[in-house]
Amino acid sequence: MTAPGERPVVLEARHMTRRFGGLVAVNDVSFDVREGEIFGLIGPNGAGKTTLFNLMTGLTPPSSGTLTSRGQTVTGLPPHRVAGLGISRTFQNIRLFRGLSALDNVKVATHRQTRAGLWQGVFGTAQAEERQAERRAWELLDLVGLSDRAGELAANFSYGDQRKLEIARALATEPRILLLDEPAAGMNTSEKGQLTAFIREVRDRFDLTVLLIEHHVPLVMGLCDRVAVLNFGQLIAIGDPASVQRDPKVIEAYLGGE
Amino acid sequence: MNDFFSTYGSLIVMMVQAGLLGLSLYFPLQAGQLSLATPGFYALGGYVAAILLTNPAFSGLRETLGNGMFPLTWLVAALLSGVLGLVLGLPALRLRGIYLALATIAFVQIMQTLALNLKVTGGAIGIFAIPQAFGFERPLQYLWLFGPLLLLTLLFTRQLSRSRVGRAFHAIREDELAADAMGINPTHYKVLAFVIGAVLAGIVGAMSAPFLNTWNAKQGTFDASIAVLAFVLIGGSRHLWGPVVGGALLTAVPEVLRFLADWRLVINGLVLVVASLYLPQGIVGAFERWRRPAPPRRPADLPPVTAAEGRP
Amino acid sequence: QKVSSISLGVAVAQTSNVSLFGQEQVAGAKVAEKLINAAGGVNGTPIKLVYQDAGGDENGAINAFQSLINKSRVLGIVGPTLSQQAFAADPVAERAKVPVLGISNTAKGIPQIGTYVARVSAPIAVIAPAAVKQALKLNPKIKKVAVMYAQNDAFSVSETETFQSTLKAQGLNIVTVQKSLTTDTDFTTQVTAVINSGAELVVVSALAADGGNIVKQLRQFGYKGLIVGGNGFNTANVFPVCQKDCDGVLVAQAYSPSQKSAVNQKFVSEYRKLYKKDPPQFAAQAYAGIQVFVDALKVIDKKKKLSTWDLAALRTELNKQVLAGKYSTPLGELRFDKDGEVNQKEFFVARIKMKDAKNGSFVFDK
Amino acid sequence: MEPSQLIQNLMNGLAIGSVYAIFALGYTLVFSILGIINFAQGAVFTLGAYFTYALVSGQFENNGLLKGINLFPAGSPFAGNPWAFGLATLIGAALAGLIAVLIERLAFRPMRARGAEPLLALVSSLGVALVIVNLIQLLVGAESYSFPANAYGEFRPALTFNVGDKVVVIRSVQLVIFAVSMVMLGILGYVIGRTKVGKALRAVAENPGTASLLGISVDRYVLITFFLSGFLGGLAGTLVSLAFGIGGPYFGQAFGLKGLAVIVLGGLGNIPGAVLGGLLIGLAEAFVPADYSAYKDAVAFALLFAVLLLRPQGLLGKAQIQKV
Amino acid sequence: MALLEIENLSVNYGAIQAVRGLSLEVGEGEVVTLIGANGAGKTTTLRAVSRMLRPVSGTIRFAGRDITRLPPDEAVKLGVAQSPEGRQVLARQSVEDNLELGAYVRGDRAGVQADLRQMYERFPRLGERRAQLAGTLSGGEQQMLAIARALMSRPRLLLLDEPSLGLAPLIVREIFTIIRELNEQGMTILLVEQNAKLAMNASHRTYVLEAGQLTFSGISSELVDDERVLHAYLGG
Ligand SMILES: Nc1ncnc2c1ncn2[C@@H]1O[C@H](COP(=O)(O)OP(=O)(O)OP(=O)(O)O)[C@@H](O)[C@H]1O
Ligand SMILES: Nc1ncnc2c1ncn2[C@@H]1O[C@H](COP(=O)(O)OP(=O)(O)OP(=O)(O)O)[C@@H](O)[C@H]1O
Ligand SMILES: CC(C)C[C@H](N)C(=O)O
Ligand SMILES: [Mg+2]
Ligand SMILES: [Mg+2]
Repeated sequence: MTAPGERPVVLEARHMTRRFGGLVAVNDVSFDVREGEIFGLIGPNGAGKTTLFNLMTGLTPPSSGTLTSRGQTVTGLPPHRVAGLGISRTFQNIRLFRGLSALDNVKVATHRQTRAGLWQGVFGTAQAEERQAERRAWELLDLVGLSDRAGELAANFSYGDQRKLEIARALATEPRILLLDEPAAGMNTSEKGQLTAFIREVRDRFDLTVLLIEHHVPLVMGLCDRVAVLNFGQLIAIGDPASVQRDPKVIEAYLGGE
Repeated sequence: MNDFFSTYGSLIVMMVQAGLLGLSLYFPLQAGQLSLATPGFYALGGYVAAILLTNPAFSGLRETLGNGMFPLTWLVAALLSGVLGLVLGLPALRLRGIYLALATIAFVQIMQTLALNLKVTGGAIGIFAIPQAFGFERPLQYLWLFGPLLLLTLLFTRQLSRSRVGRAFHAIREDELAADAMGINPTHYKVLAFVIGAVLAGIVGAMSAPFLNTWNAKQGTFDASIAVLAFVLIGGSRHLWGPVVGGALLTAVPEVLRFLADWRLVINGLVLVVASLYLPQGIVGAFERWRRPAPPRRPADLPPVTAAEGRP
Repeated sequence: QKVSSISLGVAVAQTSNVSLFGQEQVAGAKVAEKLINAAGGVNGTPIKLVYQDAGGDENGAINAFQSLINKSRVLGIVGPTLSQQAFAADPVAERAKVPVLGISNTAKGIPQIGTYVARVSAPIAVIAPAAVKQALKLNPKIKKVAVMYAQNDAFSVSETETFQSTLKAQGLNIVTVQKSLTTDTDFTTQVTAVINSGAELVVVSALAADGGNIVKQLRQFGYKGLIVGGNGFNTANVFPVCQKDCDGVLVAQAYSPSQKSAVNQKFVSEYRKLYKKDPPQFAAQAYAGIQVFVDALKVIDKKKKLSTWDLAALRTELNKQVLAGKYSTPLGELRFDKDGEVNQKEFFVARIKMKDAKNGSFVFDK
Repeated sequence: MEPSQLIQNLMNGLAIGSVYAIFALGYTLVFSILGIINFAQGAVFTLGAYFTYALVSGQFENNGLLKGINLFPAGSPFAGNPWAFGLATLIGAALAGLIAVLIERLAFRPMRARGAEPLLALVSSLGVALVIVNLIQLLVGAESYSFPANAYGEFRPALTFNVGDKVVVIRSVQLVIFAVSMVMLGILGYVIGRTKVGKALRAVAENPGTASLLGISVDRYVLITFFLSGFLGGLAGTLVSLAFGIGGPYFGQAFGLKGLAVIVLGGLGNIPGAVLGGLLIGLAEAFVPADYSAYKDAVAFALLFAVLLLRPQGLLGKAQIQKV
Repeated sequence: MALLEIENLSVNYGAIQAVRGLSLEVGEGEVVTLIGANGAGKTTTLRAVSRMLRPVSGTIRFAGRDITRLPPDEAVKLGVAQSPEGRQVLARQSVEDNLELGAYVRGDRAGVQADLRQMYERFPRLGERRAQLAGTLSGGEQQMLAIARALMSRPRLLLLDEPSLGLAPLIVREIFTIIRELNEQGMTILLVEQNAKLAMNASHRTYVLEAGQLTFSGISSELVDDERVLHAYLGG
């Protein structure tokens, strides 16, 4: 395996900025993410982390700045095209398809991997890919441990289980880059530990690059290869976990001293 | 029995027709779009048929085609409705909820005003003396048109909702933004659902014009928009049988209540109220509650995936 | 199947906003049933009227017809209220070979729907010109005329065409044509335009409620000239709408309560007894429709007892006899041409005269 | 356009527009609280007019089951002068408000309790409208009724003045309608925009569950809302019938649809929006050139359609914020 | 007598039994923690107490009064306030309106204004954003708002559903300081937390819930070292 530092850059953020009225939620942020990395994004509440994810996935257009992935410009594309580039995400405020079963939630997300149009669907001539999607959905439910409740509506899951289902759904789009917005929120300490292992495993299994927003510091520090810190929309530190953790600016803005 | 069919022949056809109109509204609804445009396309289809079947300009065509004229009217109606649906749907489907509903009602109203003012549509008098399809003698015979159309549409709907496209519709209904983020192009599928509904309504209109003998601007009004919506909601908006059952029943109720004379429509109103109170998921929805869907079956040959050592 | 009773169908609007007219038609039919049966029905056998609500739309009319034809097995049907409904429902009767008499359908082309379709309501083309002529008689100086009509109502549209060609034929100048909807209540735009056009005569084709409002608003906006109202004004229902502003509106009529015939006088007195007012045209036409059927049945019955007929054959025979006969009705003497178009002798022009705010009457000048 | 014509159209448009506005307010109030369109609003509007009529005239002479019953054999105390008539109008509106409350109790609340989807309220209210309209017909017939000419004393039916050499006419009722509507709108705007009641109403509107979690009695506010909306609807009914007479049981229907267009144009659930929407549609209709009056309805809806394409949330509606 | 007494409570969602025969007590002036895995029924229990859910059986008594069938707004008037799961801020209302609505049941305008100022001091972020629509706040900002809003009613019993969720470490600390302070001032608190260690340190007693049922309970300071808790919830 090549050393992380030599692997190709898969995401290039350049001067990304987003204003809401007078507020600059993301302010001139630039960074690179390398293939296979687990890249942490931390910072105080309202620092602009989620907004940055939104800029990266096409949900919010940037006021200025660009994001490129393997030479493709991502900014300016609608979300479904971004998904088509292999960038997928989960949401901080869970957004499952609440009225669909867990299985269907995952199956829907195979949309870009399948081709069947209206008539193929109606005449049932796309059975092979349909079976493929079905298998994949089951596998992913297995992976997050929800396959015994595959038929249940997403709305009926508890908060923590919904987060797991969201991860499975995001994986179903077969992303190369996965953005997780506070995946551990609502999980208890031992579940957080399992989540750490889980994220590593899916990264390896599916050859992913992972970006991760999280407030649970031990998890971030234990899991991430590199960490970036946002404060008031600005990137105040970036580097390996140990050095970031020692950075006085970060301690002052986020971790708090003691 | 014969008696029954001659008394209720046209009612039965109207029930099937109502079910079809309900299904037309059901398509966009599957994709979460509350469109009330169905009567507009229905009216359009009807005018297309009425004009093709009566206007002197087409008499040559009618002579050469004979009965082939009727399928032609369906085709032309479907085509025109589809194109108009596309033209209308592209801008309108940016709207949400009631806003979309009202924009589509605006469309229906504008269509109606046009029908009242144009020469080809016969103004307020409309078009009359429309020849009977295939020389049908009794209203019930129209089941030969509407029946197969209903079956085909049901089959189409069922297949569709189990397919990739159908799933995309449902995802958009549940959460458009999340669907978008999962790689589904919402505009594409919303317009698709809308156009399918439009085409169906257009065909139903084209089949209905001969059935009604006359076509005028009262076909396809705001009231009809609401009626069709009621078909779907009372029948059940989450299941393909819903619109069919709802359309058939709501069409039949005022006729069945004829014996009540003056109280007929009062009771009809009460029926609507009571049905909405006691069948919050619609008639079919109520049955569904009893018959829980079987849990999805895991593909038999799929080995359990070794759970990640740290499963979340 | 044998004929079991002498039942005739009445399929008019008892609900929807068209019921405004339907109500009067039902009232007229009730009087007919009562008087005819009191006089021995069809040679001793009482008749039975079966009412089915035709609502205000096509589907309602079709269903009412179906029910009357197949379930109630009526010999013939009077109705439906609107010409638009007739275009949809009459073919149903035509195909079932059941005679239909239109009692208020005045649009062009109704009797031509089929051999089983006829009407006692004279088409607008023959009534409308009378009112215009009457207006010119009252004020020979009229040159500029404004025309207003409800564009979403079939009969108002065809009526206005007749009016307009009559006006042109009289050498008058149509200075503006204003359209509205039967559901409208506010006509200020149209009325303002009419007043600005300097018209000396306004000819209105609309239904009762909207027509009444047009008149009221014309007057309130200061219009002083003559007003001619069409067939939709043929009902006391306009009085409460325009109240004293109705005064003087000229309405051509196919009926006058003051018509001298004995049958009319009996009808009028019975109607007054039941409803405390003079019968309006729609009631009289409904009466006439029933009477025509009954008179024709009497003739048939004399030839061969009705109870011995086969239903289908009797319906056909009835249709033939209706067209063949000559009838003395409250509308005066009626006859039909081969299509089933009515041939009526007398027409009237009435002027609305208001007694007080709500009550008024049609006064017949001729 | 000549100045006289311009002024005339303006007056006409404002008068009818203010009626649209006040009618639409009833809709928008209910919509903003429960997220439902109450189709029975048109019927309540009609009822308001009939109630006032019953008070002022004491009887329904024409037809129907109530024929022959006279509330005030000795003459109505509510007729003869503007104050008495005004009182009758208020009582009529209040009765309409009570009917609206009843509708909420019988047709909406049980449905909410069962967790039905809000759209279904459309069907339920459609049923209610059907019941009311046909009951009216059974009770008092399909005829039109108009207030007796002396109901509110003697007034000049219209004011006229000259602009250049042309006359401009305003009907007195138009002035009354405009004034009353504006006063009602002012009061309502104040209550909703500036008081604690208004704040609580907005909370209920946004999320009844959360509102109740804060101690707000949702049921009570829903009742208040329905009363207000019925009151406004009934008031509009009387005002309109004052100008045009009561056009039978179906009288409110045409307004029902216009009212919908108005609130959507202005922005759903937005009170100033309903006012603006009403006035705009009224004006748009008034300014349709006479020769094209056939397209009047289409103009209102085309306007609606065009505005929605440019502003999908209506003129004053706030864009739906969606923080992800 | 305990301030809150839950006896034999069962709550269902349709056919799903989320809470089964649960009994617990919270004494006046106590801080009590409820922990359990995802889907154990913690949220369900809180929602039953705040009357957002109707139990199928069992009783809930508050200050000696049976509130099992009371509508939620009445419960608030008695002094029960909740910071709910999923925050549920009124998205289209400003931050300040949200807070003022939190004090809806209170009549003392002056007191409300004073509390408002206090909230802005505690959560400066909210003070900066008082005019911003709550729906546009970041997740953590919304969480602060939800907690502050619950405090605005000055409840006798405060129900907190995962208050630390989505909050940055500094703010989490602040929240627990507030919990301690409020408790010192006499407020009773029922706390659901995934961050079990923090919660247990801040509370007197702890109940552990599993699959809708109570498995065990005890004094928090003793349970922190309990094998069962350590293993399942503290990642030990
Ligand atoms: N649509 C919007 N309008 C106005 N302000 C907004 C909008 N969206 C976000 N903001 C503001 O931008 C800032 C950044 O928000 P963002 O959600 O990105 O924060 P975050 O870093 O994810 O915080 P948290 O950790 O609390 O989730 C916040 O202060 C928020 O209030
Ligand atoms: N609205 C609902 N409909 C159906 N079932 C539900 C609903 N809400 C919760 N449940 C089920 O009830 C059970 C208890 O859920 P609850 O939300 O109380 O758990 P919790 O302990 O709060 O979990 P978490 O820590 O994940 O928030 C779970 O099995 C969940 O799936
Ligand atoms: C009732 C009448 C106004 C009907 C009209 N004469 C018609 O033919 O439609
Ligand atoms: Mg965030
Ligand atoms: Mg929970």
